[in-house]
Amino acid sequence: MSTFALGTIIALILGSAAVALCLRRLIRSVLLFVISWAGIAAFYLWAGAEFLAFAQVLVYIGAVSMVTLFAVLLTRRHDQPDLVIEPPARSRAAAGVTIGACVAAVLIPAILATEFPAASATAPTFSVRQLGLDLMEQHGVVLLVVGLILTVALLGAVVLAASKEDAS
Amino acid sequence: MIMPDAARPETPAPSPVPAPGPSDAERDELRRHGILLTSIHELANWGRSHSVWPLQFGLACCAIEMIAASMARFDIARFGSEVFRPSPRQADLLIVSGTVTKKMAPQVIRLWNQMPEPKYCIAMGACAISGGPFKQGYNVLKGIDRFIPVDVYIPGCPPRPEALLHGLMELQDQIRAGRTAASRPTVKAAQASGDYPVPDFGPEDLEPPANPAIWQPPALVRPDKP
Amino acid sequence: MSPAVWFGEVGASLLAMDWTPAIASKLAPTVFPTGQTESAFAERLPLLLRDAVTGSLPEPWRWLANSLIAIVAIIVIFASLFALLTLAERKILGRVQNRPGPNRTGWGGILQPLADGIKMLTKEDIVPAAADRLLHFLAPVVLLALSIVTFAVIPYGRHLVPVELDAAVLYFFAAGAATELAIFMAGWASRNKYSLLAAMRALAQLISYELPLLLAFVPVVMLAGSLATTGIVAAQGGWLGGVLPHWHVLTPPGFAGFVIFMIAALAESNRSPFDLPEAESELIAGHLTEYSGFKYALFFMAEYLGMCALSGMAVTLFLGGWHAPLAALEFIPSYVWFAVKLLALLLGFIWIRATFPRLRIDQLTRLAWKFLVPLALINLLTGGFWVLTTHWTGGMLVVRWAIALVLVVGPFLALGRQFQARYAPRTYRYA
Amino acid sequence: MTMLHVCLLFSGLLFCIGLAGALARSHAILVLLGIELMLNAANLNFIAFWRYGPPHASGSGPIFVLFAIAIAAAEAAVGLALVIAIYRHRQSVRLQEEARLKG
Amino acid sequence: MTTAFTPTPSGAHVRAVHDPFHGDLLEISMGPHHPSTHGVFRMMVTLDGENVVKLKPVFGYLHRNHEKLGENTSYLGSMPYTDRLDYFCSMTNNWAYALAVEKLAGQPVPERAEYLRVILAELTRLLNHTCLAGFLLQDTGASGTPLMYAFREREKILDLFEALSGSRMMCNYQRFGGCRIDATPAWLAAVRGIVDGYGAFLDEYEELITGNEILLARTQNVGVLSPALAVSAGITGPMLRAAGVDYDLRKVDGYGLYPRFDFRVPLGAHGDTYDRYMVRMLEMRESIGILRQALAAIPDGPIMDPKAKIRGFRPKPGEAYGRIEGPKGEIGFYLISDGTPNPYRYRVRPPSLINLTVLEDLCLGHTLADAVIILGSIDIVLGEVDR
Amino acid sequence: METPEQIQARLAARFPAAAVTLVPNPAPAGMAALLVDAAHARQIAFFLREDPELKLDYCSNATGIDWPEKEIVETTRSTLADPAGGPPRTIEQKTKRIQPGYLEVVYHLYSMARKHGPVILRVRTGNRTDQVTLPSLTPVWRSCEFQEREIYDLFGITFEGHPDLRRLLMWDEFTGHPMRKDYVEPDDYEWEPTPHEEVLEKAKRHYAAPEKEGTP
Amino acid sequence: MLGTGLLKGLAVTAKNFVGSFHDPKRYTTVEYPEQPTKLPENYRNFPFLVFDGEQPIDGLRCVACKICEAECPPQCIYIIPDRDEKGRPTKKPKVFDLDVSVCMSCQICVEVCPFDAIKMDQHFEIATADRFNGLLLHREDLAKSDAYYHSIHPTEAAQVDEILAEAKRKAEAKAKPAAPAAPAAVKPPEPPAPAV
Repeated sequence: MSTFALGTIIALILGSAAVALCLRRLIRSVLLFVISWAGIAAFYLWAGAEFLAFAQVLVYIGAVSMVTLFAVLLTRRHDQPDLVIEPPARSRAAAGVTIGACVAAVLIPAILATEFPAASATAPTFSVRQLGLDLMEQHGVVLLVVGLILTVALLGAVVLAASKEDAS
Repeated sequence: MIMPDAARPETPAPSPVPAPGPSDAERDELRRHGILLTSIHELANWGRSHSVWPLQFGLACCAIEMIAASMARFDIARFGSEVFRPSPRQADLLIVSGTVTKKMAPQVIRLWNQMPEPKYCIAMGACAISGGPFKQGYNVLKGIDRFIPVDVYIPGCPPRPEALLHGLMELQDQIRAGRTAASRPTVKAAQASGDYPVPDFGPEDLEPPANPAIWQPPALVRPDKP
Repeated sequence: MSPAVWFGEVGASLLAMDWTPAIASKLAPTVFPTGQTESAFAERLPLLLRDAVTGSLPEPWRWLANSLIAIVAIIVIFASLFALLTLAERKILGRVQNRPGPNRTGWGGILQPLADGIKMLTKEDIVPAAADRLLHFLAPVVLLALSIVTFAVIPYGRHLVPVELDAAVLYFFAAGAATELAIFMAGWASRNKYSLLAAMRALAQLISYELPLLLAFVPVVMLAGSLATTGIVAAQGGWLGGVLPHWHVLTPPGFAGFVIFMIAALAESNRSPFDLPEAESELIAGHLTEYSGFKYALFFMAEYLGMCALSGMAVTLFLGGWHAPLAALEFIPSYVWFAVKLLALLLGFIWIRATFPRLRIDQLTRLAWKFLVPLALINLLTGGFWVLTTHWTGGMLVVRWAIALVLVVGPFLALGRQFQARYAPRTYRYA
Repeated sequence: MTMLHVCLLFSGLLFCIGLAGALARSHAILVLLGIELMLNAANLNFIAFWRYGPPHASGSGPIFVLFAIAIAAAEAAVGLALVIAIYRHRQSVRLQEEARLKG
Repeated sequence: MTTAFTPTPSGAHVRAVHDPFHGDLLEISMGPHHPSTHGVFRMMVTLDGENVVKLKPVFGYLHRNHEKLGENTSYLGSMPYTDRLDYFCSMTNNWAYALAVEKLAGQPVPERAEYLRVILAELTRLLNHTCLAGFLLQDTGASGTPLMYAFREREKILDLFEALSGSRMMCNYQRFGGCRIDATPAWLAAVRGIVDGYGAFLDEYEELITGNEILLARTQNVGVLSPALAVSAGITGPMLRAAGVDYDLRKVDGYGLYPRFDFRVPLGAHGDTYDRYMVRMLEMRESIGILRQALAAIPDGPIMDPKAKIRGFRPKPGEAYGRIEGPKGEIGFYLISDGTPNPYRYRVRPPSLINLTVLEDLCLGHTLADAVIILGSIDIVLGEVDR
Repeated sequence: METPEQIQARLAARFPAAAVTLVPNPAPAGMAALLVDAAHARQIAFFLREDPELKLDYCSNATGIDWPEKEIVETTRSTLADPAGGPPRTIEQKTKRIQPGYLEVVYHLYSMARKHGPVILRVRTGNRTDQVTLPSLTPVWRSCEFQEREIYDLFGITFEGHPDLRRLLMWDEFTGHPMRKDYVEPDDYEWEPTPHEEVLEKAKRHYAAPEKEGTP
Repeated sequence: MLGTGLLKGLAVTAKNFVGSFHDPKRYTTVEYPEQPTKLPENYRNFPFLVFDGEQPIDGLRCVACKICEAECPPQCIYIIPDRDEKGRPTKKPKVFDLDVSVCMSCQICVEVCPFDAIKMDQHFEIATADRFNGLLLHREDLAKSDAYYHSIHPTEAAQVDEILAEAKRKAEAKAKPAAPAAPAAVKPPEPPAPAV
């Protein structure tokens, strides 16, 4: 049952991600990415990290996908009304796929060859309260830094997006 | 960006009328035997008749009386019809309220074509029926029924809001009885595809000035002027 | 087994049951702890009904059947609430506007939603030729599905929580955040420029209001010390002297959070005065422009269900959930209290719709970023202060309230003054 | 093959898909999304190790993922803002044309 | 005979404009069927995001050949057609036409008829401005409530019109040299009742909406019209006065009996949408004052000049231009007589059309939503714009 | 305000080359109009707008008028002295002449600044067919913009210098000028239940009357 | 304070909501088919022909003078005078058609009628699905009795009766001196004062 669910999730994620990167319709690509992100959230849920799953949905589906769609609409060209983009140059596509395949060829045997220590018998527990305490106590500094980065990134994004190019 | 104009449904519109139910005679016969027959067909017609959503569409003076009919004094909401939808896709009823000029006629027909079946049309006021007081004008269409089938004609210039409500009740009766204009045999035969032809702007007049498939006036004879 | 036989057996088993509390407790000992008041029977009635149906099933199937029953019950109850709500909205709008509203379909218009539903179901479904057929179809389905899943974590009564989650509130907003995606899909797939503008507006609106919505409930989470809806409701139990409930809305940060939350909820559910994506006078029907028939009805339903879900969450977070307002009124079952509060909020939605004009898109985003977000951030501070000072008593209690009130009202007044410096009623001269 | 292997293989594949996509496509937004995918693949690893890894690793995994999600969101925001800014400037989001970063 | 089937809801024609400096511009066609255009009016709007960078009005969807019909029918026969010009203000249209014909023929009007005309014109002003306020609020997205309240009051005035002239909207009441039907004392008492209650309605309405922060934010500094442009573009009526130009034909021309009445002309200082709305609200209060004075002073007497002709009316050759301050602005009739029963030239000076001259100027730089309420605040009626 | 005669005198002094004539108005309203030639119309309009005395800053109404060709029968009476010494003979001579048709634009000008008016300005075209160009006064008064477009549409007068001269009311494909007196309306009266003469003619053209008596 | 305008507005709508249950001023709906519409006496919809006596067609006041046909602005009246066997006019309409699908209810036919034969009806519930037969009214549909006229426009009808009686008296007085004059010589009376 559980394995079957995992298989479905993996198939969903890999399938939608792979198809999304091949499609010519940009909007559909983005929406497929959304499915893929939702699948990843499902994976977190399956693994028992429910807080992470919701955070993933909130951040990726709620925010990143919106911003992406916005960017897609704002960078729409008049000659691509349906947001159908030209396929990549054959050489480039081939190069990309080859490199991807090479990395996979390295990674997969490496993973298969590695012996990992045995997993703990019971699944690790994970409560929101525990997470909060961990964040605040052990990783307080990191949290602050991340907050800072986020703020700077937000401001930077606003500045970038709001800057009007002068006509020259 | 270019967005294609055409948004025609790819499949022809389904026939607005479900398969006819039992005839009145049969029904009476069944009633005599104690069988109360409420077919799906009748239930659907009951629902449609009580939920006639008009298109939020006004042409001229009559539109104001149409708005007045939806206001507190007359309250078309009592009939379940206050939901004036701005998009033809969600509307059931086209109230042609006012003068249809030749410049406007193609748009009215397009709106009618965009409405999903089953749909109804009320010609409100003299202008919509026949061109009315403006019928002598060079830019006035002499009646919207030259291009689209009309269920109820409400004369008046403009008709009182009550007259509109009366026309709406008339329409509800027609819907319940399943005999609206779009279901009339002649109109149906003329419009097998579901789309009503939209005339072109010509150098002098609309081309064509009427749709002969649905517009067949009786011949006119005058005894004193042979 | 043929359905008739099955129904017959279930009916017989129902009839054979002795419906007294004592025996009921025997039937379901796990869910009936001892020491409950008389109202406990009414309180547990929904569970008893459920167990009466599923009690005889073997354990793994019972779980599945219980879930199914919960799902069906939520869908049925909220679908009928949706139907009634459309009628109530039309009637209340009518009354506000000095007219009766629908009253000729059925008795006093009660069958109006039925007639509308029948009509919608039998209407032709038009898909524009240029439309993206798949997305055009998926949009209402996704929207409705997402608005239904949000109902899973709301505690409807003392024992009525469909799914208990540790991070239930986060789940709720995660599911809610995705709804605008469906609106975008609808707007994009229609290939209509009004729909497209509506899609853009919907995105901008979501991005702007997600933040205040999330920030607004953080003080509540701090006060309750829990992200689970049950925990938050439990934290609001009890009364001060039997009359003053411990609802979050009655604390300064809770109140400010409630107001911000409701404003953001209006925006999230695309209700007036934030109904920009389907602004009638500007964008025809916005993202719905090209939808007809049943798909349109699905949208309509999803919008109302979203409104119900957000109201339900507001009740849970701020208005004490299913807790009675007075200790003396506790004998009324908890789900009734929940329903009353939910309906009150929904009436508020309708009332606001009947009164206000619509904002403009830039004002909408400005309201979110320059007004609600700062207020919500300051409210976070207030919430922290309120949590840290729970032990203050006596004279310090007055100080606590004073400081919190200043923290709540002060920024509001300051920001309000900024607004009033730009927009104010004018005096006129005469020639 | 343990569950951990499965998860790691899965995340490795996802990473490779993201990598191939990011390299193969020329549309800036798609490239950005490919990179997001690679980040997500990395996150999957954290969770896999947290769930099936040695017991002492537990606890930090989800927190790292949380930070990664936050950083990814920031990256997406800045990246897309850059895309928009570049588009404004050049009327194109094709990356080949943006090869030289001079104004 | 079939033509291309182009069903976007407005029958819109969509074209892409590409401007290298602004990115892609979206050209949309609002109308001729659009909820905000107050009838069959079309605006070709070019949008940059939500901002209007170009706006071209398209007219003629209600061009009913009013002037041609006027030249083909008798002087009297045109009177009912004037009702249908601006179908909110049939009484003032009647008056403007009657005034032009009276100027052409040198026809005097009895005093009681002049009083009745003033009463009816001011009632029309109340009616028109009330409806405008309702429609403007409808355009800003209030779900019908202000419009319903406005129409509640409109019905009261329409009842008066109906009781006097027999028709709610198409009164066809004025005649050359007087009025058609005399007002009974009961009717005048009914008018008094409505007028006395109108102030309370205005108070309630203003409480409902005028102080509303959303309305303030939506209308203030939106669509600012400068006085210089207003004068040059021939803007008249409340729109002109909202721009701060003091020009009210009731004071300037002093037609009818207006010099006898004591009233003030409210002026705006900013010329924005809010001023246009408020000037109308204030004008209504002045109208109530005029009505009170007129109702107190109306004399007995004939309502028709006994020498006036109804049938076979043929003015001597010549021409005349009669204009009055209609609720929407200066409504004028220009008539040329060649001695026949039909006018040789019959021209309507439509305030709505000319007020629309500045529509694009007002909308540029604002958003689509602003364009909608700017159009609403100009107060057009398509029957008059297109005639 | 100055009378039309005074204005005419001042215009004549200011623009000696321009032909400014008075067109009397026999109606009781009695406002005479200033007929100016097309070549100087815009200069004169600017002058009227800027002149501190007149300050006609507001053009209320602009309209076209169609004056088709008219056949005028003139009777000339000449008295011939009878060479025979008898009483002088009166000879009546009837001459027919065609008064050429023209199109005319009338502007009603007022002053908002000084609150007076109207001054009526008329401009005429050379004929009704090919010399139908007049200077646009939109640069002087913005309010003429739509009105001149309307005149262009309905009367067929071309305004030179108009910023956006397109048809205003009729559709772009339309060819006629309906407000001209000789415009023939399209034949679309196919059926009228209460027909009057020409309508009946048209109806009959569309539907051959059947043989039976009586109303439909 | 920010928001007071909004709250005031909410108060007004709440007042109206509550008022609609007890205050007739705040509940203005007249439920049309059930509650009768109170039409004012002057209300006009479409013209009808008044007949005196019992016979609808014979008693018509209309003499087929065609003035209304000529004056009707939208040209919706069509009259053919009746002639007897010898071809002399009988001063009755043979055909009196009125196309209510064109009529603009302007009442000019009533104003110009010298015989008070055509008056305005108040019946407005004439919506029909049949344009060609339902909206063209013939003299049989148009003829309505004087009593009906009195019932819908009592004041106006009384004035009309006076005027008619006066005209009759004058005609009789005139007819006495010129006793055997042909009936054609009787001039129609001057149009009555339009103010009624």
